Amino acid sequence: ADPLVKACAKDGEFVVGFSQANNAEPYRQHVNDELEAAAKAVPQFTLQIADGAGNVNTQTSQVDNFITQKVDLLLISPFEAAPLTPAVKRAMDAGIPVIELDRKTNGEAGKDYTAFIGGDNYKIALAAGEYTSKTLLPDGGEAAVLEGLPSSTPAVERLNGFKDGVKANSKIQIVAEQAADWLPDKAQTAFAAMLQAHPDIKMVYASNDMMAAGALLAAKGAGKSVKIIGTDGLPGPAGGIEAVAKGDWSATFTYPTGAKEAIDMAKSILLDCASSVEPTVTVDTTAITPENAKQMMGK
Amino acid sequence: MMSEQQITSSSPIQPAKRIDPLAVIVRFQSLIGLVLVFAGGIIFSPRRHGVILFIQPDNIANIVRAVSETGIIAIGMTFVIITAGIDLSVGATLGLASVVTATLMVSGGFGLITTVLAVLLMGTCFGLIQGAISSKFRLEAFIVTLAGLQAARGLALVVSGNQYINISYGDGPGLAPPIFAVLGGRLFGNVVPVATIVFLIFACIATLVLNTTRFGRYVYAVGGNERAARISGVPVSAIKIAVYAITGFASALAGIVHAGQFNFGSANDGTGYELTAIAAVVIGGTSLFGGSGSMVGTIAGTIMLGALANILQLNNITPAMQLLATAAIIVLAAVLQSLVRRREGLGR
Amino acid sequence: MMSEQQITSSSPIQPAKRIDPLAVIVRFQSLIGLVLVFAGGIIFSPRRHGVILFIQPDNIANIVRAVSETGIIAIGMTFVIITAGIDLSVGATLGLASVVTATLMVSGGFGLITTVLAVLLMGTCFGLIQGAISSKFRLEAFIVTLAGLQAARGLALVVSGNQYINISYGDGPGLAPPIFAVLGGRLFGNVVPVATIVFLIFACIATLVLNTTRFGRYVYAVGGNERAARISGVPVSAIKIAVYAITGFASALAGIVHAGQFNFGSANDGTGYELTAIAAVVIGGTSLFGGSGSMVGTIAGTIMLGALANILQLNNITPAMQLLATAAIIVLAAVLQSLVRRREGLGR
Amino acid sequence: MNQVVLSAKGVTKHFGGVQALRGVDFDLKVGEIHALLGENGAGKSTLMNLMSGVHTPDLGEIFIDGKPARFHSPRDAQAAGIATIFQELDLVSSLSVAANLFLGRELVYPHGMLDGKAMLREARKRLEAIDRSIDPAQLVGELSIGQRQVVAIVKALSYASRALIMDEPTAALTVGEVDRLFDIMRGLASSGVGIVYISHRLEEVPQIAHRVTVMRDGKVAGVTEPNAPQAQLVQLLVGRPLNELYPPRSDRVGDVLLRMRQASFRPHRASPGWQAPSKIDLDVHRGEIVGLAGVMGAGRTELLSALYGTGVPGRWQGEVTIGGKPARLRSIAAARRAGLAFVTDDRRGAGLMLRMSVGLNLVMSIIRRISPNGLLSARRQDDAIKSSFGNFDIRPKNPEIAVGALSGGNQQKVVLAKEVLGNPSLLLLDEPTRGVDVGAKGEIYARLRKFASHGLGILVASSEMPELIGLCDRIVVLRNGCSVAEFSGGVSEHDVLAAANGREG
Ligand SMILES: Nc1ncnc2c1ncn2[C@@H]1O[C@H](COP(=O)(O)OP(=O)(O)OP(=O)(O)O)[C@@H](O)[C@H]1O
Ligand SMILES: Nc1ncnc2c1ncn2[C@@H]1O[C@H](COP(=O)(O)OP(=O)(O)OP(=O)(O)O)[C@@H](O)[C@H]1O
Ligand SMILES: [Mg+2]
Ligand SMILES: [Mg+2]
Repeated sequence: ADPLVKACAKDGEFVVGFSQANNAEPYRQHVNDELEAAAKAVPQFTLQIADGAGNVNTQTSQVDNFITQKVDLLLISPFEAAPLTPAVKRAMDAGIPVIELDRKTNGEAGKDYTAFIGGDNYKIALAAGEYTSKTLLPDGGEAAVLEGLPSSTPAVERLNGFKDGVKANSKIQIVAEQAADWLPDKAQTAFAAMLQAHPDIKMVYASNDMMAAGALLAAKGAGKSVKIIGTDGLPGPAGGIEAVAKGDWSATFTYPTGAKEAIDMAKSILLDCASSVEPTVTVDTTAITPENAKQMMGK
Repeated sequence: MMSEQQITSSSPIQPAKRIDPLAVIVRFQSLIGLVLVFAGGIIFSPRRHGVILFIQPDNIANIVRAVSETGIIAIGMTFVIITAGIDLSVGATLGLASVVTATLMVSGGFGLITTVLAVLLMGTCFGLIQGAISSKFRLEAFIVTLAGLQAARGLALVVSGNQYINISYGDGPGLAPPIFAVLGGRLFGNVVPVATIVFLIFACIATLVLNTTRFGRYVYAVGGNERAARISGVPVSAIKIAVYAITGFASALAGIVHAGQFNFGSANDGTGYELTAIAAVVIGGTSLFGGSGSMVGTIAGTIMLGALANILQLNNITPAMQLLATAAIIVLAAVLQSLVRRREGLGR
Repeated sequence: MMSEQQITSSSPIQPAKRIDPLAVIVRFQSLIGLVLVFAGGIIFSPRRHGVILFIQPDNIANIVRAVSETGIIAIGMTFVIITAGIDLSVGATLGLASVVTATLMVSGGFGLITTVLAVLLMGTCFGLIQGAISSKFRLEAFIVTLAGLQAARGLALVVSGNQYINISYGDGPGLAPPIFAVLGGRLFGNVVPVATIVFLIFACIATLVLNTTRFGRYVYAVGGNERAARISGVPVSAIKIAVYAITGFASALAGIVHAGQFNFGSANDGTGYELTAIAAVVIGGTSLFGGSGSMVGTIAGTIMLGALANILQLNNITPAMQLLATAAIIVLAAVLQSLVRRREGLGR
Repeated sequence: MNQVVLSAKGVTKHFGGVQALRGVDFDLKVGEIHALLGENGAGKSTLMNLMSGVHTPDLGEIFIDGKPARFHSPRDAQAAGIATIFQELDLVSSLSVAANLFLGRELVYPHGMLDGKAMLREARKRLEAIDRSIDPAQLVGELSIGQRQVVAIVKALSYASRALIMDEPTAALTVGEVDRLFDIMRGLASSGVGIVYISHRLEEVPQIAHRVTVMRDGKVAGVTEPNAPQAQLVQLLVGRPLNELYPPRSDRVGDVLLRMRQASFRPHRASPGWQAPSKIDLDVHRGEIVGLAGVMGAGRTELLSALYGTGVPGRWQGEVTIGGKPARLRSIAAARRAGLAFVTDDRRGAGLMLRMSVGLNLVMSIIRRISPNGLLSARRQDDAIKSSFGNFDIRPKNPEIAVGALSGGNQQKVVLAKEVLGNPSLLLLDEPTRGVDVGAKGEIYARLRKFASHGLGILVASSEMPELIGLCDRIVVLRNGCSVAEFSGGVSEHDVLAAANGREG
């Protein structure tokens, strides 16, 4: 079979474009960092990152610009799936292979886009819910949820996943549910109000690490100790892994970036002249708990 | 004494008409920023096999496609700003319109024409209500439309049931008429985006309305001096309400284009479009204090902002540098325009 | 004729001073919205064992803490808006200040006082530059500060190297002075948030400056009638530049408070704060057309918006309904204030 | 008395294409009241703007006490002891009277805070010299135009140490205030302050001035004695002899157009300072010009604005008929439908769109007419603009320039021309010739008379007594909002004044 990219060569020079959904979110910054690190290890690659600024229109025009520039391979983390589908199709039509991270556009992997690498929002939230019902609150009690930006895909999927996960334990009651738009300051304000209205809240599920950090501040402000679960498992001193290690939170569930896998796939397409690649690569979540947090910190 | 008198009477006060190159520039001052950005674009454009990427038809098409939604909104906004008003609800109304479009076609089984008409009507009414509240109770438009922003997002969440709605095409229940997808397509040799055509047609109509109709003249009058307009018999309240109905209409139109381009409706779409649209209007030379401005300027401002973003990205500038460069160029363009304006003594 | 003359001389044209209950309301009209929201809060508050949660000291503390950053910014913004200006760069400046604060303390090894002073100076200069550009080239403040917004975010990205910077406390390299964490704490029996205290102190100083100093008077004059101010010898340009320096200072102060509360600095923090701050100012009765307004109104507007969000959250209202309710209440409060204003014939 | 305090040598100034001053020499001596006369647009205000630091000359120089002075702002001029009353009454309407009086020179406590009490006290004291009806705590925005003029005067008086420039200070004042103002000016002059006095009321000149300079077309046309015959002054001013200022009265008067009998206006709510019209008896016939006389605050403005629907909201009681039918004057739209048009006395606040062009301002009240079927007709618009320029001699003859750049008198002509264009049947005029020069006044009077002879009724409020007496067929005197007397045209000034002040004639 023909290689996916005709100009492939071991010693070629390749421009890899990455269309990021929104640089303003710490998780996405983490994705960028990992991609840059992985790309740096491949001297043939030049990685270009464009910020979609959380706007499907902006992101679409950036994909168009990458097509104009004739990048050799496109990585994309779509802000929303359906809206970026036509742009991805245009790239494919222009002969540019597209590897999608985090979120799939519509269509068939291997045909409408080259491959998908990523986690599953619903599943990691489900895991958090199950962890809550089995390990955190086996005896039940009041729980609260801090949702991301309402009606955005990850917010919806993580909310549903967590709710389904805690269904396993009928003694757990979700007494409050507020949207904090992924932001720590909004989370702090919202969770402070929740604690006022429901002083018996035993745990809070935050749909990302930033909101979990805000929830912790609110709990401290109210002088309460509440079990907190974050999501994303960001590294570094302000991230979830360290917060769990310090004992501030009960757990966080990593949302793998798939960066390393993506660059490896790009290598096999551009350098090794692969004629096909694995169309769907799912990367699993890791539960960061007090047991493994310290050892995960180094990674 | 006598001689002075004679000199005087032979030189009427009317200024001599000089042919002045500056006058030409002034006439087109709202285009200066655009011309500069395009000149810069050509100079700094990356080249591939000697071809200047920036001015490739494809790339120009990308630029005008990217700005078509905010452009449509900016055109509506121009009317509002000329009356010395402001409308912050436009982005949220776009989101609401995209959600309603998707819902009507997918869940409601509405046809193309009924959907489009219903959504445009809804947007117009939404704007109209804001205008009426602001005019009736004499509230600052800023506050009323800020509340309108929240109301539109709230309504969109209610309509969509807190979900985003995908639009699939086909014949049957739950599917939208395939012709709607044309909004995401390109015509004339697959070059000219349909969204851009909608934008340009709307721009032409709006330019005509503003420049050649009674209504357009009233809009300027209300912004020029509301009290004077009222004394001269201008129906001030009606005009003020009408301009918000126009932004509502424009936002709904942009929302339909959005839904068609992206096959999608979401309550969060259009976030921040209000600032982009207002920026385009102001960069185009329309004063936030009302009474002056032009539609051509707005169109130029819109495209200028799009071209600027494009050239920066083509050159793979880092996000930080893109922000800094955008800031610098916007100020530069504004300064140049203002210098030209001032030389002619037309300064505010 | 004769009798009429006597009547005339005994009734001077000067209006009789009546004691009017309405006059009292008018005097405090900027507080009406706040009082209404609090009344509503008490009525709709959830109760627990008969205790009204809304007015618990803890809850009030939560409200005022939540608004302290936007409140500080709104106070600065009040000066700008009274001069008929606007500053869109405040949220971005907050982000920049939080990043610089974190960087100086963590990477730069700066002490508390030097850091605070350096960041405040930076914010002030940033505002000052924007004011100077806008004043010197006679550009609309909207455009200059929109560019400023982008520039501040760009700078913050450069300073932070695209990362968010965590602040850890302790003694040694890479650690910030522990006392800085006090900004996230509470005093007086662990009730009153330190951030709120900063807000209130700043509010008091600003109120005094605006109401009792020559500078404050000039701010009103510049916004009320720039020409009149200029020919009366008011240093108009200096005042215009100064008010942007004040918003820059206020945003930097808010950024320091932000960094202290959240123990990190990020370039994206403060996104959208400009709209919240402007809304607080306008709800507080300051006109965007300049010349009138009050600091007390701004403070009331700020707390009102916070209390409104709080009561909705206490009742666990869905996001959609929160948006709709916020919109309705903001309009309602504005309408009531305007009715009171109009009854006294002060309407514009 | 021969020492020169303030002078200009060879000053030239142009704005865009307009040459406002062409090499003007001017001097003001210590203790002198120097009248500066000239047609609208002659350059009087521009010359004063140079001497008070608002503008800088293109060429030439300003001298104080013979030493060259470089003013970069009005502040510099004020620091040199030169105070100015600007033609356009630039006050901050959102601030109180006291705050305006002390703007730029606030009284402060030793610790630097504003001393509001002292400013109020001091302001009241200074205001009382001219007009005790003004409360220093009131917002300037709530004052009438006449009262604003008083505030502007008082403000300048209080810091004129060397020279005082007065650009048409009496345009909105009635006789009483003018007399008090003249007394104050004489006092200042005798204490050594030089005063430049600009006015279009030629009859004031011999009363107050020591010397007269006449400007024309940006140059000095001549310097004369104040008691030169008026005809000679006029000749200098307009460059040609002027015959009779006032056109002959008409003898043919049509049916009654506006009829008011015991008509009172009831505002919906009390508005302090707003003199509600009450018990008005008044007729205006077709073809007739009726004047409204009264002292400041007598309620002339209120009567006109209540008829037109621009005053405070309220309704009329008693009999008000227009064209024989009971008038429904609920709104401006209703008034316009009944054939009314209104020329406001607040030309900058409510009359003009200052940043828009002269042409656009002119057609403002006939937008409907120049846009048959909704589309603007350039031809109709141009015709209308042309006819306005023909009727009112607006200068420069260029409809493209911003109306805010016109001289004060020319702005006034635009306001007037604009409302006349609408072909009303009853024209309500409030101070229609404020700031208009003699030559142009004569033409405006002639136009008004001509319009009247075509069947238009005109009701004109004016503070200029000679104007009322010379122009009007009848004069109705208002006092405290009531109509108290009526005279036919040509009555003596003394009789009208007596009625206005409530003294037996
Ligand atoms: N700021 C300005 N911009 C442009 N033109 C101006 C400006 N100020 C004055 N002019 C022009 O300069 C000329 C002189 O105006 P000026 O105001 O000095 O006249 P004036 O003698 O005071 O007239 P009036 O009696 O009507 O007040 C006029 O043609 C006027 O249009
Ligand atoms: N409290 C107020 N509220 C609203 N408008 C006011 C108020 N006070 C004064 N005015 C305005 O001031 C004008 C009335 O002016 P006023 O009668 O006091 O003085 P004038 O014009 O010098 O004399 P005259 O009344 O004889 O014309 C009106 O246009 C009126 O609208
Ligand atoms: Mg003048
Ligand atoms: Mg009057």
